[in-house]
Amino acid sequence: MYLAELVDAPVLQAGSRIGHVVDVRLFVPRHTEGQRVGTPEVFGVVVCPRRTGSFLGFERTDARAPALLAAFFRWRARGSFLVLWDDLAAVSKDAVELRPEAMRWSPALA
Amino acid sequence: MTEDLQPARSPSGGVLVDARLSLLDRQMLDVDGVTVGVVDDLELSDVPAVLERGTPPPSVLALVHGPIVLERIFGGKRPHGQLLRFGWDTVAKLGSAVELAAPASELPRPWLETWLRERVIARLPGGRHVPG
Amino acid sequence: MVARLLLALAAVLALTGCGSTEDAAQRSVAEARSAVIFAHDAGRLLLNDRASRAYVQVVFDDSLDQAADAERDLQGASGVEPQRVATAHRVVDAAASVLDELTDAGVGTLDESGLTRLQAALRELDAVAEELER
Amino acid sequence: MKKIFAVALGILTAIGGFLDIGDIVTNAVVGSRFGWSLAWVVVVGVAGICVFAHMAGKVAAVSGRATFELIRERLGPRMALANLSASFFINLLTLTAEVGGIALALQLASSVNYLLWVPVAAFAVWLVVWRVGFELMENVTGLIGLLLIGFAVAFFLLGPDWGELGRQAAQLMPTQESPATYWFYAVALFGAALTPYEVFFFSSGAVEEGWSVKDLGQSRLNVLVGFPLGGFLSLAIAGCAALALLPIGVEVGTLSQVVLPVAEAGGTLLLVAIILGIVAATFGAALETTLSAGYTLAQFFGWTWGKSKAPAQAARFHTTMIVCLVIGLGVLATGVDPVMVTEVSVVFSAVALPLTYLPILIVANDPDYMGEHVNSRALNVAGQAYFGLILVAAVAAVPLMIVTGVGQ
Repeated sequence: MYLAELVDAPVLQAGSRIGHVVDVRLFVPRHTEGQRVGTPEVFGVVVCPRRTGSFLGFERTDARAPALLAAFFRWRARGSFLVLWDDLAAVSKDAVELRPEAMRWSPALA
Repeated sequence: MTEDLQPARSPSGGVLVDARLSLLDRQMLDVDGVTVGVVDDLELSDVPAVLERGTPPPSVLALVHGPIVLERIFGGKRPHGQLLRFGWDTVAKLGSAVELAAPASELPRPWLETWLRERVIARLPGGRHVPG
Repeated sequence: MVARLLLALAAVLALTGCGSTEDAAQRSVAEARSAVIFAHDAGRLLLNDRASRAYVQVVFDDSLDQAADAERDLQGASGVEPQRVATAHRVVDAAASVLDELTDAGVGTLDESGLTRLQAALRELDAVAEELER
Repeated sequence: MKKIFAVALGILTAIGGFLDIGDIVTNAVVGSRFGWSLAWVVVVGVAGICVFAHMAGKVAAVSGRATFELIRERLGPRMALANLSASFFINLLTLTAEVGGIALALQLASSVNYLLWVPVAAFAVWLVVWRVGFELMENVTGLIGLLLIGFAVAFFLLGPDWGELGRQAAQLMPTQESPATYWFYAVALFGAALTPYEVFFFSSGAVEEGWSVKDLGQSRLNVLVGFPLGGFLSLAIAGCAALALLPIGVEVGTLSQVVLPVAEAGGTLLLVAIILGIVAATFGAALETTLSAGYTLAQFFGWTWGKSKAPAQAARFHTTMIVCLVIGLGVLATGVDPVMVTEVSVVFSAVALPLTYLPILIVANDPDYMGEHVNSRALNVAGQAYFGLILVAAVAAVPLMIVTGVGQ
């Protein structure tokens, strides 16, 4: 499977489309023997109700400058949320489906 | 805004990285800082189409570089032929670019670079001369 | 959305009247006049040893091209009284032939008489320009 | 020694980048038609390129990332490819104008037709990019380019009537020209001052020279020495045309007209110095635009790039530059007027600016890239103000060009 299949994929829940995958959050564990960076695994997907296209991540970082632009891009990506891997019901080439009871978390990166 | 949602608990002993924000489309540098490619895509381990609870998440097997970027933009079949795989074990550091642990000579090199080097550039006088 | 914006902007700008009041005959005379003055001033510098011969030769070549452009603009002048075109034609051709002769001879042979002929052509162009103004 | 070379980078970027054929011609055309009533645009443009180049240089020094790498990282491949196609086409247009500029300047010196000089110029540019070291290339074209100070000498020798020029500068809109033409040349001047290739070259040059955080002071000095110097000379060029050409009704359309005031003011010696200065400035700019063609493609597709490497180590980078020079050569061989190509290239520069400027402004504020060297509040205020201005210029550029028939 390739990451490109997930990015920008439509997100379905209970049969209706609720947004698009704007990013895929990876968890990078401590590295093991023979590698310098741990093998990342999918931690969850960040979903946004609109397809915001170009990706600046203002809504997930505490970056507040440059003020006007940051505010604009945060507004554009309003309503984004994080869904953990375990809450995904199905992943196919053309859509990602969430479990009906999927929990929605804040997209902010710690 | 995200004020009403709780922040998810991030597992200990590691760090959270957003693939598209911090990994995809980043430059790949060899151990000497020479650009060897761009992260055009990530190869993930496969998972079943239908996910039961507790199915282990896919992990990143390799960074992928090649004329895939045009395919990502205009859609269409993936040209497997020219895809270059950089196994995750060669990754040395995730910074503003992805630093790899091997020199360019030991890493995959797109055929066009090799073809142009051998057929055209190296043949021109001074082709191997370092300017200045 | 952007396309609509561009069209609106273009329309507004068009309304602000960007067409100049001069007609093709006047523009052609003005262009010929500019070519003659340019060549004359450069020729004066050459005779006063204040410009290199290579440079002044290029100036005469450029001026000749500009005068030729002025002639071409006249041929294509539609919607202008034939009388005005004829008057303009006479002086623009005269100026172009002077420039042509001096350029072919090479600026090395340029002397005061050459400059005087350019000044004469200039006076004629100015006279016709005034006439077309009325 | 490194300090001197580093300042040379600033000077070259100013003379070669700021003062290229686009500036020399556009400022002379504007001076011969509007006098100094568009001087405010040059001042705004100079301040703009100072903000833009300083941010790009700082980002390159701190994060080691050149401009087009960031454009792809921040805008994603789709928007970045759109920007790449626009920037690459405009860079090719500018490259063609610069090589044409070299040939026109050599024609002034030799009266040999410029079309014979075009292949010589293109080959010389390739040879320098192929063999000559980065710093030597900068020093030679940068320092010879300083001869363009001759325009300032000519301007003062012509005895400017400061009252008249001051009145023109304050008058903003001259009556005899239509508003559309006036604003067309305002955008053209703004585009000439903020040509994207300057920033591609400046940031990639910073990476090539291995700048780091300790070079930040140097980067600021380069920008504050280099670009205002270029801006001052632009005003001198416009001033010369206003004093010597405007009164006699000669509207600039050729390079020979641009330098007439210099001959009138200082005679043959100053004329020769200026012609040599123009050759150096257009040669420097031709080098920058050729390298920028290579930098932009290489940084988007992730090729190995770098002028300080052996060409064989960056085969696609060098092949791109060779192909671009051949294309430029081919376009000029059709006999198209290089001055017209120049005027069109500066207007299109204004169109491509927003998508080149935005990623730099954003990354300059991103702690991941910049650590604690993120933009100060003041720089952000200026940065966002200019982004607004650049957007307006980009939107207005093409309609103005159509309505005024490229400023006729």
